[in-house]
Amino acid sequence: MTQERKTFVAWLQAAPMMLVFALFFLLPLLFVTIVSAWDYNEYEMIPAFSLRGYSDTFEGCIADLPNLCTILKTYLKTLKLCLLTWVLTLLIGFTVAYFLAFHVRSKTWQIVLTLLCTIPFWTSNVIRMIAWIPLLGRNGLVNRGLEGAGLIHQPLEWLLFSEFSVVLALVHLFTFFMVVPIFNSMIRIDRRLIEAAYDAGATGWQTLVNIIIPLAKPGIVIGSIFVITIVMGDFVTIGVMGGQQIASAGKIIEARLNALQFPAAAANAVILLGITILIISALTRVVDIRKEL
Amino acid sequence: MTTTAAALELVQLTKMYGGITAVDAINLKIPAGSYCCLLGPSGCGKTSTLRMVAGHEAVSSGDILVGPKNVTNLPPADRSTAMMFQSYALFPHLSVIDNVGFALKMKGVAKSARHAEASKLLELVDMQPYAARLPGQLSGGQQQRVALARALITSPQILLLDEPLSALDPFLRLRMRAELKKLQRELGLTFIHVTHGQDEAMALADIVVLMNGGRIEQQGSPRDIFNHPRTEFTAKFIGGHNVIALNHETFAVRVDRLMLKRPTETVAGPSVTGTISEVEYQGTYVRVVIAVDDGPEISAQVTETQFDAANYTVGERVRATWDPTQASLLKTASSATIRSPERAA
Amino acid sequence: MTTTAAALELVQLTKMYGGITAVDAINLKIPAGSYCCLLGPSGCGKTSTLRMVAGHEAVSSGDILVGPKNVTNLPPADRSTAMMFQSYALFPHLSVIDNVGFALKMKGVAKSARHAEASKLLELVDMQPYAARLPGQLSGGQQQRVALARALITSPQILLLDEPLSALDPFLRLRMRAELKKLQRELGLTFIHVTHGQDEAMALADIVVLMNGGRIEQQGSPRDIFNHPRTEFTAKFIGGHNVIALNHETFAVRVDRLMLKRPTETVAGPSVTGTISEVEYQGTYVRVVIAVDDGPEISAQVTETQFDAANYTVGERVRATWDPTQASLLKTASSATIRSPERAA
Amino acid sequence: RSADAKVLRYLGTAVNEGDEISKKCLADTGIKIEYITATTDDVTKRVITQPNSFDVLDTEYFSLKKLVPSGNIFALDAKKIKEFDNITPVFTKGQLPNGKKIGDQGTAPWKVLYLEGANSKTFSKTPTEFVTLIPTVYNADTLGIRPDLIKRPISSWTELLNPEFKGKASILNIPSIGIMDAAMVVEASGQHTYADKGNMTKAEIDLTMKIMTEAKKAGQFRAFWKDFNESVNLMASGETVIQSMWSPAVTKVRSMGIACTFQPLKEGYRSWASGFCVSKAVSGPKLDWAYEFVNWYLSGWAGAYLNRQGYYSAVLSTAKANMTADEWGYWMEGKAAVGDIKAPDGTILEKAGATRDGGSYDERMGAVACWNAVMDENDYMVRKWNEFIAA
Amino acid sequence: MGEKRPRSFYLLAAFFTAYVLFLYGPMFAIYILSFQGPDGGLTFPMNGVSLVWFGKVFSGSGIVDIGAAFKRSLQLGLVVMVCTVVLSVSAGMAFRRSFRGATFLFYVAIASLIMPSIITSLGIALEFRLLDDFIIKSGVGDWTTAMGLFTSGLGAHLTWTLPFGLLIMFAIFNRFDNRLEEAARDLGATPWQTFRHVVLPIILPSVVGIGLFGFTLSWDELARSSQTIGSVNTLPLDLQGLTTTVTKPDIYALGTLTSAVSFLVIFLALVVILVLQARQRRHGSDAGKGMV
Ligand SMILES: Nc1ncnc2c1ncn2[C@@H]1O[C@H](COP(=O)(O)OP(=O)(O)OP(=O)(O)O)[C@@H](O)[C@H]1O
Ligand SMILES: Nc1ncnc2c1ncn2[C@@H]1O[C@H](COP(=O)(O)OP(=O)(O)OP(=O)(O)O)[C@@H](O)[C@H]1O
Ligand SMILES: [Mg+2]
Ligand SMILES: [Mg+2]
Repeated sequence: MTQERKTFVAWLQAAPMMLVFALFFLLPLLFVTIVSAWDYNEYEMIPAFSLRGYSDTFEGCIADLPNLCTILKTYLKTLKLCLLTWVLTLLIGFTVAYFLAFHVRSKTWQIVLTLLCTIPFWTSNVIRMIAWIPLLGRNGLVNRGLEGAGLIHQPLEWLLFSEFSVVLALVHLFTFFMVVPIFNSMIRIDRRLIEAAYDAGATGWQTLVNIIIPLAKPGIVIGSIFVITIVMGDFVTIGVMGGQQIASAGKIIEARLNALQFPAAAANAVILLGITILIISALTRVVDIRKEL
Repeated sequence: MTTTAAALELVQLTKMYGGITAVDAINLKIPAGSYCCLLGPSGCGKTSTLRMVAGHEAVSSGDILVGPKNVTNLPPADRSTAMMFQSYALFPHLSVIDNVGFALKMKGVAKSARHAEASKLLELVDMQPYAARLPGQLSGGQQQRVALARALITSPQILLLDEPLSALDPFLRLRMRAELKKLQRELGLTFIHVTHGQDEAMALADIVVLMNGGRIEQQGSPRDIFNHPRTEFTAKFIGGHNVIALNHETFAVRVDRLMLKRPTETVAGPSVTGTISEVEYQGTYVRVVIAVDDGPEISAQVTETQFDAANYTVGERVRATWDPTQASLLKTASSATIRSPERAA
Repeated sequence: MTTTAAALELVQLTKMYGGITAVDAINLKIPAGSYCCLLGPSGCGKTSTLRMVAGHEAVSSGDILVGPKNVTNLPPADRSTAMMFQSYALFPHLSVIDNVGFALKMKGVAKSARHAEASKLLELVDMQPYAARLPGQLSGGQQQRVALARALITSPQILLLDEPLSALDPFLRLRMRAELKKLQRELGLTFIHVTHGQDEAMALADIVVLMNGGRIEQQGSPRDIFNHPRTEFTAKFIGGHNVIALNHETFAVRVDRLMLKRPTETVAGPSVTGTISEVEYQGTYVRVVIAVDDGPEISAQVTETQFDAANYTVGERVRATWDPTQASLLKTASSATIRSPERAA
Repeated sequence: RSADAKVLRYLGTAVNEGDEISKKCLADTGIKIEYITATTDDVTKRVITQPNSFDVLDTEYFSLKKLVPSGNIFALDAKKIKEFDNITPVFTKGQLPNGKKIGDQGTAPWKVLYLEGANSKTFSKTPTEFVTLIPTVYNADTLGIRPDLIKRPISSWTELLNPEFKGKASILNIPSIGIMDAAMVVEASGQHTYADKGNMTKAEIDLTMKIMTEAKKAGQFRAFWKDFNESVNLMASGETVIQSMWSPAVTKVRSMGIACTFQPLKEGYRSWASGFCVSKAVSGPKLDWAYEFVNWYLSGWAGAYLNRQGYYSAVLSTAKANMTADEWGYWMEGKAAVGDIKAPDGTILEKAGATRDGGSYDERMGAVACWNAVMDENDYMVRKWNEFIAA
Repeated sequence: MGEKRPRSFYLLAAFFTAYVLFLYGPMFAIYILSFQGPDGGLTFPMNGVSLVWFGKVFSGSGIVDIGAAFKRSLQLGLVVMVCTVVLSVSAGMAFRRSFRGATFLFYVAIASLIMPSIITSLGIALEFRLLDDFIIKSGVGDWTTAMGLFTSGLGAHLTWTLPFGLLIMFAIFNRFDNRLEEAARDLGATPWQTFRHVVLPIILPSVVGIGLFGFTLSWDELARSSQTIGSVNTLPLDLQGLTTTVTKPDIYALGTLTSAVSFLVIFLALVVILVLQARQRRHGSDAGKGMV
């Protein structure tokens, strides 16, 4: 096949997805971007150019120095949660994927165990979220258990409605998003490479660092993209598990939106989009996942 | 390189894949510091044996001893062996030099030192100019040379090589062959080298182990095997022999010991008659294949001068004769064919 | 099988990988129905050339003609070629028989018919008992035989084979070699067969194309090349020759034409003197390597009888002499070494 | 859709949607109500973004300030509402049936009840025939407490920020409502008196948020809640002992056997009200069904049903006709129950002899201090709220 | 190695078990609480033990018809699943070659992932409003809306599942052996045949994985649906809508039922697979295939 024809076929193959994105993402994004540059008052949006949505967002960022303004504080907090969640999901997800890919040797069992991990997600998150309170609350199962075991005398307050519970819930929700791509990268690794590494005297740990991690990198990057992007925009989990007391980039947008301040919400969304894209392109600079295809 | 060689002993070593016996209770003792070639047809269990020794394949039953130590259940790294893989198994994400230097990196050798050492080995396999490339950018033979260099860099007591030379061109093969032998002698290591090139085995080995259908067919020094094949299989596999059945006995006669005569000429020793079915020009000699009447084909190796003088043509009838003292009497015909593992099982 | 052969013509065919020229503007005409062997050292561009012909690698510049048709930009399926891959490329999810029958399945041949046809080819490569296995359960050589069968099942005008025999044991190699030649003759197809075994090329080819560093070094019939190497490279690669520089001229002398004398004996023709550095037992003959004083090593092939009579030992001084009419004068020494692609670029 | 099936798509929160109501409506009028259930925030957003996806809307008065300018809802014709004139004067005049004026801080319903014209986007100060929302339910909210855990009388909004309840207090995380609760506290503690708690100046917003932020930083709040269950769970599990709450949530906690009081406070209640309107996309026969439905709703059965849940209904007279005297006495007049008080589904809510928290309708509605609101400085307030959350 | 498991296996298996327990942690609370007595609430303690809440799920009474919402979500989830698989695999194939706009599409997919779901939802709603207005203006009588489960709803869900699908495809095609496709093409397979008979079977398990992933994402989707679903809600939306009022353990019963049915289906599938494998082992000699 000639190069042009190949390219054309590739183009055709990508077209349906492109079309969906064009219709349901790019066009709406365009509207949102336009709206983000509209003016608005307390009650409605005004179709006139204004950067108020943006400037209001950064209100006090210079005036408050050296203190951080709301948006910076919020982003720092979001990034902190994001980083914690990322590290934990990566560690747990990698280990789980490793187990599935290298220790569970039959395809059937790999599928069964994967499904086992999927089933909880088929019960709606709305329901699962409610179930954390009887578990982690002041009089929840965990505290009662610990008290019963004589480990604590006062219930642990930080189990619920804290950064701990937020990160716990995020890890709970998104570790599987790490497992899937890392697992898929790992099963492509030729077993003989691992044998060769052992043979060269590499310890299990060295094999992991020198062979498996580099070869699973695309999966790691993809999983990281999943987790980072979702956590950056999350407001539901952070809201519920943080007792609505923890700020996040997503929550700012949600609050604006619920107050029907669309231009301000849109402006915040555009900012969030920009920042997250920056993080992701930094990540893909480290590993060009498209080169590894 | 300060390691010493170790002897290898296999005791009733068996490998089954599901119901198929790939290696069938073999016993083998290889003295420390010797060069052993595992020779045999495709699928006879050479790779399986080697992989069990290396520790990459679980043993179904039997034992493996490296020196006095039973290593049957040890991990690869604790066996004092190193292996070069048949399919190269190069690390796709590492450059050629990093592939070669990998084992040193694992030992914690500093970068400059391990690059220096790796460069030396790349030089040896003539791959110095490709040091910075990734395996995916190499030709088949080039990949194999890198794999060889990578295996050579560890200094194990036993080096296991799975067809290390098969994808090399003749230049390199000869050169690597000599280098391998030299290395083995210098280091005094035990080498186990899988090949199906009988010439390679002849040139390199102190001990040739000829396998067939998961069992050992014959073992001994190259010269011993070549001059005294005990079975039809050995005679055929080792090459350069014709197996001729005459008077209810079977003999192995070397192709270069076979003399061709016109049917009209008189012959002294034993002889068979047939029709020339093929004439193959082989450079220094000509191979003449003769379809023996009521028998299998045999071939004779005739020097070019002789051939040009006689000028045999395909379809001509000839008589092949030999000196009876030069023929080996073969054992029972039961082992005359290549046993497929299934049948062996 | 009703296809006919087609001629193949390469015009200024070039392949660059990034800045590296792997194939350097080669011109080649192969008549329809001939058996052509691409011969050359590892990395000289054989696989790249073959892959361009098959249509798996984009041509950097130049043209490929199959018969009268310029196929340079056609997809593989429209080129009337079929290829057997160097690294087998067996479909891991299909059984052996389904791998072989794949092409027929694509054509919509019914299952029973294609299994019958595939079985025939498996028989040919001696893999019938393995029909139901998956490729991962085969040994290296077994995989290669399946790949060969798979390539043979299509009935193309030109069959491209990348080292089809390299992983086979000698038994099979000889058998497959004969089968390949027979097949080619029967079908009247054009075969392009990549190898670096000069013996294989000699035995099979109508035309041998010797490549070096992306260029064609010499081409012609096997006998022509063997008897009249034009360059030092050819002489060395084709094997069986010593390249000896004498009086500012370079000659190629066949190893079996070299006669060894004790330094005390008188010699008539040209001669060089040196020390025996190696004696290799080779079955039907003995290879004696001589380190020529102030020159490279040369080797002589001595029959076992002769050798046993003279009983040369390593370290002994000998004189090697030859009949001047049996030596070929070589062209400029510029091509005396293997060109690495880098240097060729 | 077949033409004879009378179907109305009813968008609202689950609070006001009752299975029994739709069944009864179908039986009485032949109109099939298809509930579209969403959270309060989503209901509002859907009105703006998908006006075509519903027919009848059930929403709160205070959101009208945002919905009316969108032009997506339809002003109803008062003349077509049979019981319009019987709607409690709380809505139409801002006074109790006995004539007593009630608090008008915030977005009191009577301020946004009328439009100037059918397609107008401005509210009329005087009655017109163009009605924005036909009232359905309303109530007066206060703090819920756990008397068993507090063990002392609570009588003021200031208790919400009392350090005694550090880590055990909660408010509603809807900025416009949360800040009103905060304002009740500020005013009760004498730190500031607002001209209109429902329409603060920037300075007032700053002050209120500052007090709240200090409390938050001091760890006063266990959590903020956003939906019904969160508030129930917080209370029932003892995570909080004092928090802003909804009446049915208190009932729910109590029904779980846990002591919980909807505590009347001396500073009064924060009130809310919701009602019906119609999407502007509705026309023709569908509009007629919509009127038919609204008229049915006001005709008594539904009112009684709502009253039995602890809410108040719009047309008291028709509701009363559909309730027993004992029920009416318990729910509306603050009398002790003579027999057991049952919920609409028949389960026993209160034993005989119980009285309702906060007393009679007149007592409660008469003590309304302010109404849920959208401020003029809403934008500023939301920004400050975000700041508060980030603090 | 091989038949005897190394110690690391047991360590990792323990870790995996711990992870699964962690995953199921809140689920256990749900399973237990779904057996609450008729007066029980959403939290401990249990107020008696009964099956009434399971009955409630089936009776379909209540403000929202959970059964109908369940069915809608299931339908939507399946359609999303199919679309996700088809479009992702197709685009994944495209990405193995370079084509104009590849980088653009890649970043669009990422952006679609990042964009806060509510904003995307809002944008789509806005778009459909314009479309509706346009249709009404162009004089289609009795037009209500183009929005719906399988128009705007489907689109919104796809903007969520497709980026996942595409990126997982990257992991799947990571170092996929091109020679297999070359070999197939060489044997006369058309590009479609190459895909159908070589590429697809090899990547099939992972593709099934993408399908599951897509379904799960769609099944649990909330924010993107909220403004785009039209007049009928998906299950999560209905459940969320219910949270504004007294929520009863019947939603827990729903969770328990979902899990129970899933376990049953998977268990049956496992039995079927194992039986098939055993049969195959008896018939063909694909020995040694089992625990590789
Ligand atoms: N993808 C690639 N990128 C860069 N260089 C390449 C690539 N593939 C091959 N080459 C280089 O091109 C040259 C020719 O390679 P080719 O595979 O044609 O050799 P060959 O003659 O088939 O060798 P062998 O006998 O070892 O298989 C080699 O030097 C090789 O390193
Ligand atoms: N994973 C496996 N499952 C089943 N059978 C296998 C497996 N691996 C190898 N075999 C079978 O075991 C036998 C021995 O294989 P092995 O790889 O040891 O052969 P070999 O002597 O190295 O051959 P070659 O020279 O072709 O590489 C072969 O018949 C092969 O088909
Ligand atoms: Mg092998
Ligand atoms: Mg090659």
